[in-house]
Amino acid sequence: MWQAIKSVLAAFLGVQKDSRRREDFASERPGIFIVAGLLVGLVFVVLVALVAVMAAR
Amino acid sequence: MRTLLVWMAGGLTSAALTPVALANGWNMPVGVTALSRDIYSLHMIIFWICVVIGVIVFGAMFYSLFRYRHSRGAKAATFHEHTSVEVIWTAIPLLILVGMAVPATATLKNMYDTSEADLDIMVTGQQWRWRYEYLGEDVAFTSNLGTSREQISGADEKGEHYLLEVDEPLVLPVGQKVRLLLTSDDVIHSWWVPDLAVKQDAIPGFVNENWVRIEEPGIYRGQCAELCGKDHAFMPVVVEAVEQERFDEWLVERKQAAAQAAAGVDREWSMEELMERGEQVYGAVCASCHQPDGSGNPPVFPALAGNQPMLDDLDWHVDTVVNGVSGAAMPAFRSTLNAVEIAAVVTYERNAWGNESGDSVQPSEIAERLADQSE
Amino acid sequence: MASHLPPKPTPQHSTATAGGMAEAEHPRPSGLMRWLLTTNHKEIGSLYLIFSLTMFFIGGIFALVVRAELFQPGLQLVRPEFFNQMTTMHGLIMVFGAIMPAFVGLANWMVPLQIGAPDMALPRLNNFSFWLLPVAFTLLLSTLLMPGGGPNFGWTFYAPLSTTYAPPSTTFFILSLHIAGISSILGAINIIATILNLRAPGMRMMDMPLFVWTWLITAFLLIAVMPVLAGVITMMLMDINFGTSFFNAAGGGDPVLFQHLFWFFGHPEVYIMILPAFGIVSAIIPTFCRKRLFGYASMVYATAAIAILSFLVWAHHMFVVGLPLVAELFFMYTTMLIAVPTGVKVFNWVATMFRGSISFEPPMLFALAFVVQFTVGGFSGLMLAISPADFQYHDTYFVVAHFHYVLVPGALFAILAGAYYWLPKWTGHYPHLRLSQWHFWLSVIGVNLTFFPMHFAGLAGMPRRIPDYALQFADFNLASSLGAILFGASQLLFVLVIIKCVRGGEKAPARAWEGAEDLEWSVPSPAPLHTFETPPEFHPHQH
Amino acid sequence: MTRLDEQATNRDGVRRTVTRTLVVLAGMFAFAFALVPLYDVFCEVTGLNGKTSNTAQVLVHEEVDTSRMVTVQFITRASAGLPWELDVQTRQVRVHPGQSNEVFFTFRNRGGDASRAKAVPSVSPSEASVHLRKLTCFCFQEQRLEGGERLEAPLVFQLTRELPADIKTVTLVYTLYPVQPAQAAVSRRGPIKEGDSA
Repeated sequence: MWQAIKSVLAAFLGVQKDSRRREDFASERPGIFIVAGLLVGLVFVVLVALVAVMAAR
Repeated sequence: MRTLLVWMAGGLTSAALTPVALANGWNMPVGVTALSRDIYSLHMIIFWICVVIGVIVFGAMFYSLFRYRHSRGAKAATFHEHTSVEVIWTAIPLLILVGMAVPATATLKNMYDTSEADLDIMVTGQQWRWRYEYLGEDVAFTSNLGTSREQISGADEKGEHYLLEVDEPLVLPVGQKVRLLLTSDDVIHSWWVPDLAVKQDAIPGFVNENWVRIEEPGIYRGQCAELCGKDHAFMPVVVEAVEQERFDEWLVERKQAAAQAAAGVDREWSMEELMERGEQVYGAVCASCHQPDGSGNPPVFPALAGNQPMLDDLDWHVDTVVNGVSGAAMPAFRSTLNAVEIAAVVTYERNAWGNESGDSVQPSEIAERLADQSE
Repeated sequence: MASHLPPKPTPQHSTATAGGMAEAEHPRPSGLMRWLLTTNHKEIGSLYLIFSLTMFFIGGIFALVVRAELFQPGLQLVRPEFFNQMTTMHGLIMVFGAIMPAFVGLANWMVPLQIGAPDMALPRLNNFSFWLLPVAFTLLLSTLLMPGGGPNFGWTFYAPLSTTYAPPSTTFFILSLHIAGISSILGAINIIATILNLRAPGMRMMDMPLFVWTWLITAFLLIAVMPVLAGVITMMLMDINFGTSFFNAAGGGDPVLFQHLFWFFGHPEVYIMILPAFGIVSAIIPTFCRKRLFGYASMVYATAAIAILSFLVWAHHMFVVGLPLVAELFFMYTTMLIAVPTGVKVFNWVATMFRGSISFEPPMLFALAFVVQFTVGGFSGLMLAISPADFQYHDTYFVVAHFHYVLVPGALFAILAGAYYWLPKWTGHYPHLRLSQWHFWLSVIGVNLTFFPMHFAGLAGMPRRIPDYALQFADFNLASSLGAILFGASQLLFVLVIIKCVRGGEKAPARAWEGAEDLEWSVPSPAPLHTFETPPEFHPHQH
Repeated sequence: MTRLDEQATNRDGVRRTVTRTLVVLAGMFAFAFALVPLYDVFCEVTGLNGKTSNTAQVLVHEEVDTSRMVTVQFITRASAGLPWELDVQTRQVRVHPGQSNEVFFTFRNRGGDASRAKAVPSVSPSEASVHLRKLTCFCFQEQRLEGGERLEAPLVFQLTRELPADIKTVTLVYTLYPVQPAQAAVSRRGPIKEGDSA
């Protein structure tokens, strides 16, 4: 799972090592990437929202 | 490569045009408030950031197009990725954006600080006019388009402030923090004056607020900025900023004028007087929907000429003008027009364009109705 | 990158047809019935493209009515109520009738060819989803003739102008939008099913051409947001006809809720109209640079990132409705972030050109113009993202300039580029070179003359959607109107190019462009009705 | 794998994909409608649109914050199509957060016939709406008045002590809307559930 999260984070930046990508795309379990993607997405939203709340003070 | 040269020429021309674009009347106005200046500078900063990025990116692009032409025998390289370059060009824009977000956030917080206002104005959008109420001052009036129909149709020459003039401007004191409370009676409107950098939607059933502190006396013009139906183009906003003393005088004059207008209520009005006054009122508030000849625009705006149900029922007619129609474009005029105006316009509608009811309504009758309402 | 992927075990094919989805067995009806009943992806693709071209001209005529009225200050040609119907119809037709069906048409033609599939996964559904469109738009256009006129509340149809205060024909407008929406959804399902299941053996996801990738992501966006649009218009329908008050403050509803729901659909919709354009341009630029696309993987990631972010930025269309400060800040930040993946795309295209071997055939001209002009639209988008400044830009011609830059010299130019790129494959002939060049240059001049002055008009204070304007905006509008006539007229050249190309011209070989490498160039030109009945051998290197 | 096998895998794959997308599709359609109550809840928690609670709330027992004063303005409006008047007896009050206050409103039906209306509240700035607690309000239900009838109705409210310090003026606007018989019958909103009122 941690690996999947790391890959999703790399995808957010659009940069990834070739070897890592090859492994990811060889994975038989796309579900874990979807879950990781949703998770990272949620964290992202919360993060931006937090920044906004802080900035609004 | 002729194609390329034309491209380059085009690029140069637009670059050369940029200073022209910054000349007056081509750019966002700097405005007359501290906020409008802040917004203007944000606008210029982001504009120049875009120009610089554009010069770099398009420069690299046109250099490549020129330098690596097939017709010049260029051989294609084979590289197709480069991690560190990709990281750099992801990171740099990110940093620029963070840098941009900081001043934008500060300005936005300032815009949202409506506390400690010196004067509160309630602004109500109506199809297609603005109504202003000076809260706590007992002054309220409606501001209609001041440009004549003839100018719009081209029969008359268009004036200097074509479509940006009103019969009664919103008068505000300079140097004071004025809080604007905005709402609407029908659809969504948006109150906008570029020089004041205030644009805020007026939403039916809800209240929005914004504020302005004008620094220089003057007349500032704007328009409704949210599509609100047929005459969206014809509901301008005009703000007249005056010194505090002048503003206080104006408030007194305004109250006297309102008292005077209501004065004629008690006397008996002749048919001719009512028709004459009624025609004025009709032209100012009714004609944009029901048309100057009373033909209307069915099915949304019913015809008044030859409207038998209306002619048959005087009471219903008065009631409709006074209280409006729910969920339709017909507003309630009880707070917009005074008793004389309502009496005159109803009389006019019943006796113009071939309507020959012969009825006339006296201001005193209307006043009774209204007084009952607001005693 | 992709070439390093371990090859999938390639299945052996013993017999000729493999897709099994083509329906060649039945005798084909001829004439009108052939087109009415066709399930062939190429024929349906052509139908989509012809339909979209027709709608483009109808929507264009509406735009010219608007521009003609705005030629001078004053009301000359049309009444304000008709003007509002024209702006509304222009928007609706161009968005739902021209741009979207054009992309679906290109997908129908090219996705199976690019992934080596014999046809779309669901051919009969494909036919149905196309024929819904003429029904929907006939209905939509007919509202113009109904009492009270057609929709006059802008293509964003904000309540309560579109509910309580709408003309009686609004129910038909809602119905037609429902039908068009169902068509889009069915099209999207078909495209997803095709891409996920019918790729040539050996073609992995990361081997797919970018047009296929961008369309896959677009199709997911469609699946996600078209139901929301359907929901919104259903609520409108209920407010109008059944006395509910979703958007009516009098009954406890909220007009602002409408805007939240609409833009929750509307912002992804904007990307639906631009992502496939990215795909087309990402195919054309490498071809005419004779060099592989720079940063293929980051292109895919950037597309996905843009798609995801598009769900988090909707309220930047609503900065002046009175959002709380925190909401303004949140949506300002997320909107600014979208500039990052979008920038990555532009940088990648430029890096592809760098040290290439570049030639300037008509598709390349349109693709290059796309890159420049789309970026200009992106810049004004970045300016609009700055919430305090948006209080001045909002609902002015600056916004009109912005989204037309993204949609006309952006999305439309990409569609034209794609048409020029694939016309040899469709017809077997190259488009007439001189005419194409005339078409290109007149379009570029016309489009910039039309839309560039709108930036100035907006900054100077001209609101959008007005039939008459103050005198200081007169020069900008004069220029825009002249540009619009030039642009509109030069599109007739495009029709001429197509007709000439269908009827003859220089013969094109299978690989019509020297640097073209995707699978569609391995079948003959013109592409026969049935292709890839035997799955092609795919060498993972090809995009 | 033979050609037939592959065809079968394809067809299964297509069926699976279609089923999944249809599920997502149905989910999103339902989600669109779910957004309506979600929006209400969100607004109630954050005060996004300046609406106030639709049911009576309980006074929060807390000390009155005498260190600051907040101005509360009342504005009344009556919409078109209704021969009613709504007036407030006090246009403006200065209160301490935590203090409970009573203000009287006057309804008058000036028409000849009985009719029904409802006052819809809106608070500005919207952030204040979560801190405005109404103990009694005429706005919780619709009013029915005979022709010529007049009604005095109280609003009892309290501003909580958590009201942000930078809010010094709270404006409460009531807009009177007619209740059409049809609307009353199929109104989407019954009494809104009040989760956090106690």
